[in-house]
Amino acid sequence: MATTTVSGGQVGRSLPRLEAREKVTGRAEYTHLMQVPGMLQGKIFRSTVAHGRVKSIDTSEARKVSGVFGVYTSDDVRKVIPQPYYGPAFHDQPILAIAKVHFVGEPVAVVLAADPLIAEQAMQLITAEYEELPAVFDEVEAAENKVLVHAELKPAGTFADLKHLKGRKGTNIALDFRLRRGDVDKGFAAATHVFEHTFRTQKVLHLALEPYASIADYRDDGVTITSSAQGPSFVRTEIARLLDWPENRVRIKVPYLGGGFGGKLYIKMEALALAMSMLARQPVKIALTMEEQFYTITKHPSTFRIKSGLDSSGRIVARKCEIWWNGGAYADVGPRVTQKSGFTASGPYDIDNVSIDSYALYTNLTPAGALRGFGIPQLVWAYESHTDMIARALNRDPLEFRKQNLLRDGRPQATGTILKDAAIEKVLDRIAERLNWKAPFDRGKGVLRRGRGLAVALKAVISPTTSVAIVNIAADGSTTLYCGTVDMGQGSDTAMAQMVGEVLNMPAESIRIVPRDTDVTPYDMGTLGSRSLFHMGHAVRLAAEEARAKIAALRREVGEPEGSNVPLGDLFRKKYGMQAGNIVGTGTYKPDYISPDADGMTTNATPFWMVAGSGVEIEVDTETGHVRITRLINVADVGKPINPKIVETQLSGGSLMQLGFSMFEKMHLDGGQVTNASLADYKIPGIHDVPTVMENEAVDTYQSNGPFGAKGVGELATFGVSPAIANAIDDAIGVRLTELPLTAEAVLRALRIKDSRPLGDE
Amino acid sequence: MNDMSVTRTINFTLNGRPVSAEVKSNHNVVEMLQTQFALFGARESCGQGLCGCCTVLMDGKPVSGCLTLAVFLDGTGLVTVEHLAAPGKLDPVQQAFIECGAFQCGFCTPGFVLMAKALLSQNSDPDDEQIRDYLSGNLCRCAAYPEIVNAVKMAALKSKAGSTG
Amino acid sequence: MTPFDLVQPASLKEAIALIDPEDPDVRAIAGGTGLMLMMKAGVFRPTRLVSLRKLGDSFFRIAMAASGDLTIGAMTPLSAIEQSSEVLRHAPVIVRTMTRLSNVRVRNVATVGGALAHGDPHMDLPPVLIALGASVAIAGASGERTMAVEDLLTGYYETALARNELITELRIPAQGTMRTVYFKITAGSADDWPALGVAVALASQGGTVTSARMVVSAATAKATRLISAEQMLIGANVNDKTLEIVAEAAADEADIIADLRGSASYKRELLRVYAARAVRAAMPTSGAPN
Amino acid sequence: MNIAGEIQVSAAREAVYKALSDAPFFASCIEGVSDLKEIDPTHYTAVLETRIAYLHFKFKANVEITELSPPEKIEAKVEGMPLGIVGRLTATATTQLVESGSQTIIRYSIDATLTGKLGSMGEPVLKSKAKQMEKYFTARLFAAFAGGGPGSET
Repeated sequence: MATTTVSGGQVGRSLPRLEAREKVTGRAEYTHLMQVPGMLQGKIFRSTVAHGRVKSIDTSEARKVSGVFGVYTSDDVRKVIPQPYYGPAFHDQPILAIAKVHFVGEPVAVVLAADPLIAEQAMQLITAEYEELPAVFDEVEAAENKVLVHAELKPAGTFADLKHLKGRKGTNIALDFRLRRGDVDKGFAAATHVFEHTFRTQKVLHLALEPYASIADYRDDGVTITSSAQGPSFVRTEIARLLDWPENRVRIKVPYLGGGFGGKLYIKMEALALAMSMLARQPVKIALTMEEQFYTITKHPSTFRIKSGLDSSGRIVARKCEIWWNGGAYADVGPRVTQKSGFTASGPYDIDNVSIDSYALYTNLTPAGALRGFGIPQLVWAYESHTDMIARALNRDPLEFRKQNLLRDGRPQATGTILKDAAIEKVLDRIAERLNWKAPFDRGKGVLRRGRGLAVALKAVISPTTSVAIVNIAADGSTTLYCGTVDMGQGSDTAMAQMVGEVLNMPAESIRIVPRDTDVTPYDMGTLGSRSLFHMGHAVRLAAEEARAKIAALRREVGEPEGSNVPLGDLFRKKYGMQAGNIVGTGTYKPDYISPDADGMTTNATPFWMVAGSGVEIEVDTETGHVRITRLINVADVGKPINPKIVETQLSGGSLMQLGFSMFEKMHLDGGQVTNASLADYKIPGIHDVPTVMENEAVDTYQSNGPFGAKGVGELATFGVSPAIANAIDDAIGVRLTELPLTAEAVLRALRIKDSRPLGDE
Repeated sequence: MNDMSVTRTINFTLNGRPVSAEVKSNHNVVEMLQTQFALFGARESCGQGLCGCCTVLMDGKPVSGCLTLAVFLDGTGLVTVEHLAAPGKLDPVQQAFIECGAFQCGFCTPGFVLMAKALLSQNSDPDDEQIRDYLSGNLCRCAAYPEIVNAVKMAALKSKAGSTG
Repeated sequence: MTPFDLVQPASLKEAIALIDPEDPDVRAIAGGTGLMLMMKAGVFRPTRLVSLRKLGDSFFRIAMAASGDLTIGAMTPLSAIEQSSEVLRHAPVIVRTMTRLSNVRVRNVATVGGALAHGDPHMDLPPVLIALGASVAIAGASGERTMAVEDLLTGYYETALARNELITELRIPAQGTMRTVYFKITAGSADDWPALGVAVALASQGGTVTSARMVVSAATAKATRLISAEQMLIGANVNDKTLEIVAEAAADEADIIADLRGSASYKRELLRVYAARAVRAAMPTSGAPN
Repeated sequence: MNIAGEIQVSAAREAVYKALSDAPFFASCIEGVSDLKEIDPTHYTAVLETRIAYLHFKFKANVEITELSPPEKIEAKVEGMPLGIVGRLTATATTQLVESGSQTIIRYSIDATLTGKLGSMGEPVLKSKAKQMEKYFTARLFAAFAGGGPGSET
C-alpha cells in the first residue's frame, strides 16, 4: 500500500502532549474523580472463598444503616438484566455472582448510598455463607481438568476463531492454539544437541494509579456511561447486547485515563454500574479502591516448556513450545492472548521445524487479561533465557549465536508469513554496539560481581481490527478530529493531531481532539496491543486526505487556481456567502489478514511486525543476592517516529514497568487469597529503582505500509527486559533463574545451591 | 453513644482565600476538597500515603491529603495544585514538566508538581540525588521518573531566571 | 473509616484525663500517619481520638539539656529533627536515617513520640535510638517516668505504655566517641519497608572495640538489642575473623520472622552480612561519616 | 503459621478426652472466643476476637469438628471471616492424647493462615500473638485439670 508523503512539517516533531496544561494544573478529567448530580455510589461486597456455592447472603444489617439507598445481589440484577453475563471472548462473567463464586474477591453484593463512606460502612455488615468446593490455582494443574472451574464453555462469538469452543464441557481449557511447521520430531531426531527448559512467570497487576471507575445514568430511552475504558466502542456493543438495545441508545463517554496498560480494556465496571443504575433509577458510580484492583484483572501467570534441537553448526533446527496461561476465573481476553501470542512463541529465529501448543486455562484466581504486551513478555522471558542457556552450554557468544539463527526479512516466520519491515538484526546490533559487546567486560572480583545480558523479541500485531475517524473543518478553517483511540498517557491525541496536521498542513497544536464519546466519535476496536498508531493512524490519515480532497474541490468550485494559498475561511465564505458550512472527511481502515489454518499457518498473520530488545549491565552483591541495574538499554523498531520525544518516554516507561515485573512485583497468593493487596505490600518501581543509566533508541527504519512510515510503540520496551536481566545475572555469577521475579532472595538461594551451601526453608 | 456523625465547622485558608467547611470527624482532606470545594487536583489512589497523588501543601509543607483528617485543617493555610498557575501563566515547575514530558497519564502529576514546588522552595538548586530522595514518596506507574528529575532541574533554572531576570 | 469523637485538648493533663485507660477504642493521635492506616484498614475503629496537636510549645522543642542530653519534644515532626543543626551535631546518624525514612510528607506530619508509640518493628528510628542509648519521658495519670527506648518496645505494635500514658520527650545522651550507623535493607523495590534494619554504635581505640550496641529491627517482632553479639565485639579487634564470629552470634540470637519480604533464613543471612558491614562502617577507619 | 506443643496433665486420658470434646470447654481454652453456638454436634459458630495492642481483629468463625476418635484424637477446622474485609482466617487444630501412667500428654498442633488484606498486616502480628495464645491455652488446661478435670470436684 502506498502511504502519503506530504510535508506538513508535523510528523517527526517532538511536540509536548496537547493536554499537558490540563494535566499539570490538576484539571484533566478522570472518571474516578467525576461527580454527577443525584449520583449514588456503590461499594462491593466480595467473595472470601475461591470456589463455592453461595448458601446465603445476609444483607439485613447493611440495610439498616442510615443513609443506605439499597443493597443488591444477583437476584436483583436478573430482574433488570435477565442474562447478566459479559466478557469479550466468552460470555462467562456475571455482573454479580450467581449461585457460585469462582475467585476470592468476586463481587457478590453491592450497597448504594449517596455518601460512599456510609456505603462502605454498610458493606462491611454484609455476611455470606458458602459451601466450599475444591479449587484449582495452578495453570498446569488446571489443564488436567480434575477440578473444573466452569461446567461449560460459553464463547462470545465476537471472535470468529473461538466459535468452535461453544458448549465444550469437562474442561478448563478455554482455548488451545496449535501451530505445526515442518516436522518437529524429525528435526529433533536429526539434531546434534537438544535442550529443554521450563520457565514460569508470576501474577502481577496493572496497578494504574486511577483505579477502575464507571458512572452509569440509565433512563428508559437510553443510557450514558462514563467510564475509564480503553475501548468505548466495545463497551457500547456489550452494553447494548446486555440490554438488547440498538447501539445508538447507548452512549459511552471516556475522559482521560489515569493509566490503562490493558487492564481497562473491554468491559470492567460498566455492566455493574448499569445494573445498579437500572435498579436505583438514579445515576450510579462504581469507583474501586486500590485494593479492589487486585480482584479485577491481572496479567497471566504462565508456564512455558521450551525444547530446541540444534545441528552441529549451532543452527536451531527444531523447536517445541508448550505454554499454559493462567487465565483466572473468567476468560476476559485470555483466549486471544493465548492465540495471538502463540504466533510468535518460537521467537525471532529462523527455524524450519516448529511445534507450538498454547493453552488458555481457567483457574480459581482473579481473572487475567492483557497487560502491556498481550502475552509476549511472558514468552520472551522464556525463549530469550533459553537462547542464552543454549549459547552458554555450547560455549557460544550469546550475540553471535543469536545472529546465526536470526529471522531476517524475506524469510517465513513460524506461521509461514514472510517477514517484512522487521529490523530484528538492526535492533540486536544496536543493543550490542551500545553495550560495546565486543570489548572485554570487567566482571569484578570479590563480593560485587558484574554481568551483562541482552534479549530481542518479535510480535505480530493483533489483527484484523478496524478503526474509523472523522476530520471536520469548520468554516473558519479550524479543524477537529473525532477518533475513538483513548489517550491513557501514551500520547495518542498528540500523535493523531500531528498526522492530521501533516496532511492538512496545519500546526498540530491547532487541531482539536473531541473527547471520546460514542455519540460522536466513530467506531474503533480498542486502544490495545500497540495497534492504534497504525490502525487509527491510517483512518485519521484517510479522513484528513478526504478532507484535503474536498478542500481542493471547493477551491476549484470557487474559482481559486491550483496551488493558491487563500485561507480556508475565505473558501467557505466565497461558497456560502458567510462563515458557514463544514468539510467532513472520513476514513476507515482495516488491514488484510488471513486466519491461520488448523496448523497455525497463514500467509498474512499480521499487518506489521513489532521488534524490540533490551540490554543491561548489572552488579550483583554475592553476599545478599541484591541486583543493581547499572545500565538499561532499550532499542526498538517503531518505523518512523511521529513524535520522537513521546516515543522515547514510551520506551523508557515500558521498560521500567517491566523492570518491576522482573525484579520484585508479585501478587502473593495463599489458597487463592491475595495476601498483599495494597501498595504497602505490592511494590511498584519508584524513583530509586530507575537504573543509573538509561538509553532508549528507535532504530532508523520505515514501515512501508504504515501511516507516514510509523507503527506502534506502547508495548515494545517491555519485551526484552526480564530475560536480559536474567542473562546478565548468569553472566555475573553463573546461576540461572527460571522463574520471575528475580528477587534478591531468589538470586542468593540459587547462588548458595551452586556453592553447595543452600539456605534453609524456614 | 454520642452522635459522632455530627459535623463541625472548620476555618482555614484555601489557596489564599479564607474559607470554612462543615466536616465529619472521619473525613479526610481529599474527600473534603472534592465534595465541598470541587477541587480534584488532590486525589486518592493508594489510600496509604505512598503514591503521593493526594499531595497538598499545609502551611507550606507537603502532606498526604488521604492521611490527614479534615478537622486538622482548622486554622491552617492549605494550597492545592490548582493554586499554582496564575491566569494564563503556568508556574515554572508546571512549565518544566510540560517541556520535559515529565508525565504520561497525568494522574500522579499534581502530586509530583507540588512536591517539586516544595523542594525548590527549600533548596533552589537540588542535585539529582536530592531530587530523587525528595520525590521518592511519589509513584508514577507510567514511570516518567527520568523526565521528572529533568523537569525539576529545568524548573530550578527557570525559577532562578525568573527571580533574577 | 467510621465516625468518632475527636477532642483537641490544650494541655497534657487534660489529654491524659480524656483517655479512658479501660477503653482500647480511645487513643491519642499525634501526626496520625500510622493510626490513619490502621483506621482505614478497619483494624482500629476508635470511638474517640485525643489529638495532641494543640499541646504547648514545649512538646515541639529540640534543646540541649544541662546534662548534655539532647531533648526532643514528643510532638516534634520528623522533618524538624531532620533539619535540626543540634541533631546533626549530636547524633548525625538520625539525620542520615531521615532521608530514606518513609517519605517527605510523612516526615512533615509524623512525630517522634508517635513513631515510638506506634510500635511497628519496621520503623527506622527505634533501632537507631536504641543504638544511641536514648530514653523517653512518659507522663501518665499518676506522674512521670523515664524508660529506655529498648524497654519501651515490647512486641509487634506493642509498647510498655499504659493506655493513658503519653511519651512527652525523647532524650539522647551525649555520644562521646561513639559512632553510629544504620543500614536499612529492602528486599524488593528500593523504597519498600525494610526486610531488615541494623544499627550499630561503637567506640573503639586503635582498632579494638571498647563499647558497642547492636540492634536489629524489621526482621524481628520489635527492635531488639543483640546482646551476645555486642559482648563478643567489646574488647575485640575488628577483623574478618572476629566479624564472622560477631555476625554469626547476631544471626543466632535474633528471633527472625518470615513475611512477604523474605523467608526467615534469608533474613538471617542478611543480618549476618549486614551485622559485619555495619560494624565495619561504624569503625573510625571506615571513612564513613560519623 | 504452625503452633505446636504438648503439656502433661494429671488426669486419665478418657477424662481429658471427654473434657476436650466438650465444645464450650474447648472454646474457653482459646483466648478471644465468645458467642459459641451449636449448629449440630459437629458444627459450631463463634466470634473470635483478638487484640494486639490497640488493634482489633474480629472474625465470625465457623467451627467444624472434622475428626473425633475417642479417646485419642480430636481435629477441628476453623474458618474466620473478618467482617467487611476480603480475607480469611483458616485454622486446623489437632489434639492428640497419649497415656503416660496416670497422666495424659496433650499434643496440640494448630496450622493457621490469615489471608487477604489482613494477611500482610495481620499475619506477622498474629505470629507474635500466637505465643501469648499458647500460654493462655496451656494455662487454661492446667487450671482445668489441676483438680482432676473440669467439673471433677463433684
